[in-house]
Amino acid sequence: MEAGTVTTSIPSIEGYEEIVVESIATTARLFGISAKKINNLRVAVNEACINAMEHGNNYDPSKSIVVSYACKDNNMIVTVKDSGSGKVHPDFRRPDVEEQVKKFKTERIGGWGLFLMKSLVDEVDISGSEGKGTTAILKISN
Amino acid sequence: MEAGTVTTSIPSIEGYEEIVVESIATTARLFGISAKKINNLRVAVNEACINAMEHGNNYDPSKSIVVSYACKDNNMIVTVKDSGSGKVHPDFRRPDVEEQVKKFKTERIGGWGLFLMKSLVDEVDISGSEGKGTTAILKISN
Amino acid sequence: MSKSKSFGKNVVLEGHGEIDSLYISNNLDGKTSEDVRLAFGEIKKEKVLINLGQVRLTSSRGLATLLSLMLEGEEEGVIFALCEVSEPCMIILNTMNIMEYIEGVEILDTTENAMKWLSEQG
Amino acid sequence: MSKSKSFGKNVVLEGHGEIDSLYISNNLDGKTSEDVRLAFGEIKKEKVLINLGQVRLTSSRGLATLLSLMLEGEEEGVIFALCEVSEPCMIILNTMNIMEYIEGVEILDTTENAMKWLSEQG
Ligand SMILES: Nc1ncnc2c1ncn2[C@@H]1O[C@H](COP(=O)(O)OP(=O)(O)O)[C@@H](O)[C@H]1O
Ligand SMILES: Nc1ncnc2c1ncn2[C@@H]1O[C@H](COP(=O)(O)OP(=O)(O)O)[C@@H](O)[C@H]1O
Repeated sequence: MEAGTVTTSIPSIEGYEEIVVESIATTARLFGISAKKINNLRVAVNEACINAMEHGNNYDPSKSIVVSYACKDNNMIVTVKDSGSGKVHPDFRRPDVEEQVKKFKTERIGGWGLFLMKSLVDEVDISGSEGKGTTAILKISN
Repeated sequence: MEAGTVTTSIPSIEGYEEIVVESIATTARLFGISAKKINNLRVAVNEACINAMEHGNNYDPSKSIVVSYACKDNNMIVTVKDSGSGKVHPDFRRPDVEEQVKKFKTERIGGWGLFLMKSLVDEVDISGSEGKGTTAILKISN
Repeated sequence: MSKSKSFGKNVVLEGHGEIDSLYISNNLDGKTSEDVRLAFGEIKKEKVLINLGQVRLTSSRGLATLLSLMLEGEEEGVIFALCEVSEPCMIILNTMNIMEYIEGVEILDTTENAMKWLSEQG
Repeated sequence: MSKSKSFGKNVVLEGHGEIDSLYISNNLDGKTSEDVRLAFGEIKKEKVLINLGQVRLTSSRGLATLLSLMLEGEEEGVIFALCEVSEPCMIILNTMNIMEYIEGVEILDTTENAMKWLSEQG
């Protein structure tokens, strides 16, 4: 299939991220991306959308997140944009899950999203522009 | 799931319509639309997208078609917009397939899209606005 | 022995004994229907099975092209059996009442039954 | 005799003999994980099967909540068997090395094997 960009915007309402995830999975399938890569991408995109809806748009249903995706030469690029403050200092290090498990009674287990994204796609970049929201860019190559 | 509108834009390139079809099918499933209604909607949306890409945008890959979809109170509305001339005189009558079959050597079999749309969804409306393209609106209720 | 040839990504033609089998998959869109046309050009047998089980999506254009090709084949005495007709194909065939207007084309559920039906013909 | 109770659209709790079975389906998102929390509140048995076969998509948040609930259960002596762990769940469990850090939770392939494993415990 010829290269081109698809853009989907969804309201910041829990559940809508699945529409984006499945749409990107369909696109990846049409471009012959392997099932394993697609499964990993689904999880990574889901995390990126949830972060955009939660940390970016505070689940304000009137604010959209805009997701663009394109496949070319066996590479797929996904960008997820929110309209939050754009203040973001992403830390992609592995969370200490062992420690989290020990302290589960007093501290919330979690904060896995960025590490998952980094682990499940070939390249990830998250950057904000003050007042213009945050953009997460995920890349995979087949 | 809370009501909200999803919008997907695709380039006018054959094949991309499937991304829209699957995305709308996912949305319908999340809102509990029955499998039978979803299967019919998939075919109808596919026809609407192909018409928009072909008759509206002349398969110009730089022109997008914009598809919005929303579910509310067990109703789903899909709108498909192109950026063609907007000159359209839709005829939803049943094509005479018997006649087409008899004359298959001299005339092209086809022109089924509008009749299929009308038959497969609960309401359909196609209208153009000169210079602003054509909009097809498809509605189903569960 | 059976031979198999691909046309594009979605069309495969296989010959077994007195029957040619055409497998169509994914999206029966304009491009795929042109690949189906190429495949029809290489049909050698008078009994043809067309398996639509893997057609996830089809345009009316794609299905109309398939119909035209079958009508051309019929004129040359070919008998067709459609099998495992997937939901989107069936929706269009039914809505347009296609099967009422064509002869010499049968719809069977499984590949096995289609093979059996073809082998019992003429 | 077995009783069954639903929590939201995606969570069902069933009791059979000495085992409670929790079935989670669709999207294990924030909402579903809160329904899982409600279901955990009604667990009566000390052996619990959690079937993740129908989880098509999960957030790390959803899975982290499930993990917390299992850790709380463990403290009270409950034994858990996860089964039919779907691909998205497995991807997160593996990437985060979850199974290395928790005891008293086993992953089994089928519901049958999970039942068998649970019935052999304690
Ligand atoms: N789109 C975003 N906008 C603003 N901050 C973000 C965004 N995405 C991630 N972050 C920041 O990065 C942190 C880590 O994210 P993540 O690893 O996904 O864990 P969690 O979402 O569970 O906190 C978040 O808590 C937030 O501070
Ligand atoms: N989006 C559109 N823009 C302009 N004309 C359209 C559009 N959709 C449909 N039409 C007109 O309606 C006619 C019938 O459409 P349809 O029933 O789908 O059959 P076909 O596309 O095979 O011609 C088209 O040939 C075209 O003239």
